[in-house]
Amino acid sequence: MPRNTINIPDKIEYLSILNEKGELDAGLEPDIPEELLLKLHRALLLSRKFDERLLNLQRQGRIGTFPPINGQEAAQLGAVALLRPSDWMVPAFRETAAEIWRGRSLESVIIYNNGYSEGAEIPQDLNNLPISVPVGSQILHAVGLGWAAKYRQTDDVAMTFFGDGATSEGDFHEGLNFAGVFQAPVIFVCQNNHWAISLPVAKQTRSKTLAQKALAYGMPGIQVDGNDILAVYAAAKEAVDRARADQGPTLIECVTYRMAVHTTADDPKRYRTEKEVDKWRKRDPIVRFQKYLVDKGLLSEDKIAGIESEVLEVIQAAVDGAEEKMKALGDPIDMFEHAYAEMPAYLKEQKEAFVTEVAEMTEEGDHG
Amino acid sequence: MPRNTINIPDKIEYLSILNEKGELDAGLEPDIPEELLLKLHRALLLSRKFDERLLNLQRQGRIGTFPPINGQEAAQLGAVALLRPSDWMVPAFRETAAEIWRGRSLESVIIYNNGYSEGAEIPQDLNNLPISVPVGSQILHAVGLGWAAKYRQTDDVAMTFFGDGATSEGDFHEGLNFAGVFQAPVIFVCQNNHWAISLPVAKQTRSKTLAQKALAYGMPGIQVDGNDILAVYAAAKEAVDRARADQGPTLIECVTYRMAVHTTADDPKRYRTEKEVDKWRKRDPIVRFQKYLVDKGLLSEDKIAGIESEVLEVIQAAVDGAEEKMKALGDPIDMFEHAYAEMPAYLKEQKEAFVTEVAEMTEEGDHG
Amino acid sequence: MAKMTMVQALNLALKQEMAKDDSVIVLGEDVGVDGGVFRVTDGLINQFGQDRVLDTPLAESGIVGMSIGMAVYGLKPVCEIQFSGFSYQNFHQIENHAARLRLRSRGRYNVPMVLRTPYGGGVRALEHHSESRETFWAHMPGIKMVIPSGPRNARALLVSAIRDPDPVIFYESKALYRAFREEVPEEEETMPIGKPRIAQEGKDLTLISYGAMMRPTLEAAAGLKEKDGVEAEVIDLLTVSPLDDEIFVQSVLKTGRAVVIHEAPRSFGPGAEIVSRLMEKAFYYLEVPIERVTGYDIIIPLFSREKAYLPNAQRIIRAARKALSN
Amino acid sequence: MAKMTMVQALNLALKQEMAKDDSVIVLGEDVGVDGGVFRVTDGLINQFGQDRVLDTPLAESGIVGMSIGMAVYGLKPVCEIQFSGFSYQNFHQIENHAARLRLRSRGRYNVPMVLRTPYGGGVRALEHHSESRETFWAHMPGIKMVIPSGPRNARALLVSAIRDPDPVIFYESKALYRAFREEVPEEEETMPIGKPRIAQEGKDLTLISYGAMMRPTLEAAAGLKEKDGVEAEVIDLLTVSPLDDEIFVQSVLKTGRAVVIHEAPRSFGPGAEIVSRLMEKAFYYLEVPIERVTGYDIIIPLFSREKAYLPNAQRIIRAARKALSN
Ligand SMILES: Cc1ncc(C[n+]2csc(CCOP(=O)(O)OP(=O)(O)O)c2C)c(N)n1
Ligand SMILES: Cc1ncc(C[n+]2csc(CCOP(=O)(O)OP(=O)(O)O)c2C)c(N)n1
Ligand SMILES: [Mg+2]
Ligand SMILES: [Mg+2]
Repeated sequence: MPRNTINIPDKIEYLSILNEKGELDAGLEPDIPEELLLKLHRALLLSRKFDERLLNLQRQGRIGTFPPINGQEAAQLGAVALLRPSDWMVPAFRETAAEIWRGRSLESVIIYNNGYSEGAEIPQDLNNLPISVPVGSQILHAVGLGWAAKYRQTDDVAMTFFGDGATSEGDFHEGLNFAGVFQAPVIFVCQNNHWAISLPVAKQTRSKTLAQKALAYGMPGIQVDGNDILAVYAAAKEAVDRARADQGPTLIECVTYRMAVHTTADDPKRYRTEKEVDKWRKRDPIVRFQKYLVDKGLLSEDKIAGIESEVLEVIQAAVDGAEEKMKALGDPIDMFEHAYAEMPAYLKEQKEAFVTEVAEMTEEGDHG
Repeated sequence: MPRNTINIPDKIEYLSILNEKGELDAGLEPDIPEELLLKLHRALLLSRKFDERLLNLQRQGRIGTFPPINGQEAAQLGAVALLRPSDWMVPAFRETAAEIWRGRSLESVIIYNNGYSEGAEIPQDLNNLPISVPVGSQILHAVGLGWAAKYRQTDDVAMTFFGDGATSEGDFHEGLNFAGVFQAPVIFVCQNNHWAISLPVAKQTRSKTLAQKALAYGMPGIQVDGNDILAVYAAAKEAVDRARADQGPTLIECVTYRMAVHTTADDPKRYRTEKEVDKWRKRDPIVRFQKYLVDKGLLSEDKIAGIESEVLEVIQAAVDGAEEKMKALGDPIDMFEHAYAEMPAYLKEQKEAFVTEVAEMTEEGDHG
Repeated sequence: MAKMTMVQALNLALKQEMAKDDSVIVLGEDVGVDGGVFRVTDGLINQFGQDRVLDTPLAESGIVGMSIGMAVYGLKPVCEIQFSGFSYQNFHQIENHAARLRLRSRGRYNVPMVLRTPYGGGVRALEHHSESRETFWAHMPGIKMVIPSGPRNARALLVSAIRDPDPVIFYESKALYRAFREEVPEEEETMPIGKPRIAQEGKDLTLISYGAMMRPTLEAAAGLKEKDGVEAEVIDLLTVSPLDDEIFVQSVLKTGRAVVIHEAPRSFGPGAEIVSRLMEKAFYYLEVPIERVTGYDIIIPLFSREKAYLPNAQRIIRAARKALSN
Repeated sequence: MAKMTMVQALNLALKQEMAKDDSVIVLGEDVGVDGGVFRVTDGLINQFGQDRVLDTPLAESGIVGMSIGMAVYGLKPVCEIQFSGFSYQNFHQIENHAARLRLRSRGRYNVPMVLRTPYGGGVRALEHHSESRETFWAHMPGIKMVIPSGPRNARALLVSAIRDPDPVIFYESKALYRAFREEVPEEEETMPIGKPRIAQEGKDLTLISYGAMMRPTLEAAAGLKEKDGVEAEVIDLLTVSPLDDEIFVQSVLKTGRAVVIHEAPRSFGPGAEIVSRLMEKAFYYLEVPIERVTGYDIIIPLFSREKAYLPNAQRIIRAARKALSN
């Protein structure tokens, strides 16, 4: 075959189940128990309302900079819903909805966003990794975790989240390649929210889709409507099932949109139009899913209103709780902890010097 | 389209023109002037013989560790033949044939392999980068060079070489992605010689081909028989033409084989069989090309013998020349040069101290 | 002369050098349309177009590796790494290549690039956004490591860095970006790379610092003057590496006492080298041991506790008094 | 007890720890079938299978990032980076994560991994194969930086490093790999990480070094004894960071004179921190300035000139005589 097209074993598909109006493609409807559907719906609402509240708190100066998730709730929850507690969840920094689903308390989110490391502490019974700020770097940790779960002969999997921007980092490449080679049970969930701060995805890569990058690693890749929680769920289910059955990793590209600022330090007016945002407003993942649930007879306007006020109460309690808890935090001496299992001698000296210094300065009332 | 296969614009092809027996697929024969064909043939022979001589010198302890190229001559020369002097050639460390084609002297290769940086010096009129040892890292330099050539409105291109192993490095990924986004005129030549030291390419990646990795960057990728210099040339020509016409980068995978050791410090018996090597011996790129040229009436056994003895003389002269030149090298004081454009004060002090020390130690005859 | 913040002064430097020399190219994440997350590159893309100001994909090794190629070609890339905490992603490109291409090619090629990156604490930022790790770069032969301390010298040093034939890592203190304004002349101004300056003359004690820490250092000097009648000589390194020790050695030969201040972690930090130079060149003039006032040997804590980590005027005064006590 | 090279001793440590604890996993480039380019992992894949000994793709960040994930899970990855000159490719994984996951998770997770990598000059290797840049790791809070100096302590320290709950960068001197043999007991032996040792007692002068430089240092000590009748106390750091200064400070309190020796470039090198600790803790006992015998502030030259770059016994003796001359 002197000049022939090479037949690549994997193909890249696009999946959408609820269309933009919330209408169902019944042939593709995933089999999700009613209880789970309702749990997902509440989680969507809670995440949305909590995000709005955080923005509000930030504007009031009651928390620091944070990355809102508005618009991306379905992409996160549809995927993470497939995990068991013993599975591993490896987030980037914009996965608040997924983290909450996985048991992270709202209080801890507020505390972390106030610059207290206490807010990043992970309860012993949750296999979540803390937030990872360096873009793409956490992807490799998921590969190690997934590999380890397989080595220990469990059928646990690791699911890691990252953005469209992260696909440009070397660590994305090395991570997916390692996962392919070692057939690690990892689900790579890319939230293509169209922007990496000010860079549109079209300038992030010349690849037509992000999903097709899977072809470079000999793994299946799928692009789904990330604002369609049923599609995300269906794709994630296939991927998780494969991973549990030791059939290797999958790359899922959830096409979604970052409705709000990149972080509260960002001004999106500098790089995108309101018109574009409006277009995506019509594709709201919550509205669509609600319509589906109402059509299914599982929800009504009243019930939705009831859930809304319930989650608002939960959020208010978390804000109050966090603000109460933070009163007890802030002793800077804490910063010397957790560097190593045992504190090295020279660091002990530094800590002691710090304590003396603070004490003496308070005594002297000397402020320079 | 709720669940549909995505149509990826680029396709991946395989190209072979001279088969293993050296028989031509006439319909694909590239249009190469006779003079160039003969020049390529001599370059193939020279590279092979020089490589053999280097191995010999190394075994005699007359040079240090080096990476032989035996078997990969066509993959290098077929591609580099497309370049003009003003184009940029960015090698890894196993591109001796390509470097010689681009004007690097045999002497400099010997001198470099004896641990003298003088051997890496590049004449002012050659746009070659020196050897790059950190795998994959040079790929990005080619992107910068290609971009710069385009920015300066030339139609020069950059061609970079790397191995199958290099495709796993993050820099490969970042480099190809940048080239795609900026449509830099770069030709990425991957010499898939089946091994990265002891790792076979099948364990390097689960991707069926390396060429298909181009799909992740929205650029054309092609796999060619790397032991078929006509196929390499044809593929490189298409790529170089596209790049000059500002139509962006290309990934070329040359399927070839490292016939010898990884470097002279390596023992391939630990990881591969003689049988595998034998299989590839039958696909020798020089034998095939010679048959083609003989069939074409451009060469005869006699002529080949004549060229062989001519290149052997050239090589002998280079060995003699290098050994003569090296007598004048080795003054360690040279190591203080070329750190910065101007030597910093503290380094001057160190250099002076070094000079004094050497002088005094020689004087004292003190050796500890 | 206009009064400018450091952000404005750096922007001026870029604007003028780009106008003057079309080989100057700015690239990095969000440096174009967005004008940089701190707005240092604001407006450049409008003035010079997207061939001169490249919004790159999100890949630091890519940015630096591509810059190296451009620089070898003869351009003068000024790349931005969004925070110094993410410059480790491109560490190998600097160590393996930027630092070595001149040496490797025996002078045939050089790498006239600048890597600008915000460093240091004090602006209540997220994890990885407040580090100070100039030692990493300072310990790389072939690299220059520059840290300005105010708008005017930032502008002048950036111009010099762009024109410098060798690779320069240019740390910009986030805490200084908008902290204060200085007169910055519209006319071109440069400053020699590799030369510290005497920020304030004095005879009793030498305070050696650079970058953001110059502010608490000068504040401490003022406090010492006011309360203790002590005249501190204050040295601003400006270039951390190659470290020129002449000025601070001369100063300590005169004062016999010194305090070194930086926000980087103490152990194996820049202060250690300064102390060692003084050990070598001023030992017999030292009245007392040199004090180090530095960050602690921990990762700088999240923002609610970062103030406790960062050296401040009180800590410097305490150390100075100790150095003056014998 | 068998006489072993350092390669054999390290291999023994790996073999025994792997046999004892199935959470120990070896991974890296060519560590399996090939047994490692220096044969340190020789035979492990045959004994433990390819689930325990992973030949990875060629990607250092991949190796280290995956190791971090394994370590968080509770395994004890021992990864090999083929040469320390290629460990900058994974620098960010160490700085951004290995060093911080304990802190970030407030102790919920830790990263009990070991990164083994050959460092240093003296074996006539290619560019990037002879560096000595322990400062980079020593300046990272959260990381431990260990460098053995001979077969026996290499074996014991590697066992301790594997069992250590925190990430350890483990530099192995290529020059020592096969340089000499030592008795290495078959029975388990560990050594505390973070504790230097007195390699030789003495009263006149303190020589402080580690790793490959221990050989010329001890040679110099012998020369000083023989020719000058000087009794040098020789300290072998073993752990460069966290740097425990007690032993060498005690020694200098006694001798009043010290020479620090390392092959890393001088400026901002490990010697600077040692000098600074002595400045802080032994200043009043110092008779003369501390001398540094180090690599120069350049990239180590290609192999034909590397000997001139590396400190040797003569240079150490010269510095010692200077330190003894006052
Ligand atoms: C390695 C690294 N480089 C740069 C940054 C600064 N930064 C934070 S988020 C971001 C954009 C991320 O884009 P994407 O991956 O699409 O995620 P999104 O923010 O859209 O969720 C950048 C550049 C970082 N955190 N880490
Ligand atoms: C970043 C880096 N890691 C590891 C090495 C050590 N090393 C040198 S060559 C090589 C294998 C390279 O394989 P490949 O890219 O296929 O090139 P080939 O040697 O087959 O020409 C390795 C691991 C290196 N030089 N650089
Ligand atoms: Mg995004
Ligand atoms: Mg190869």
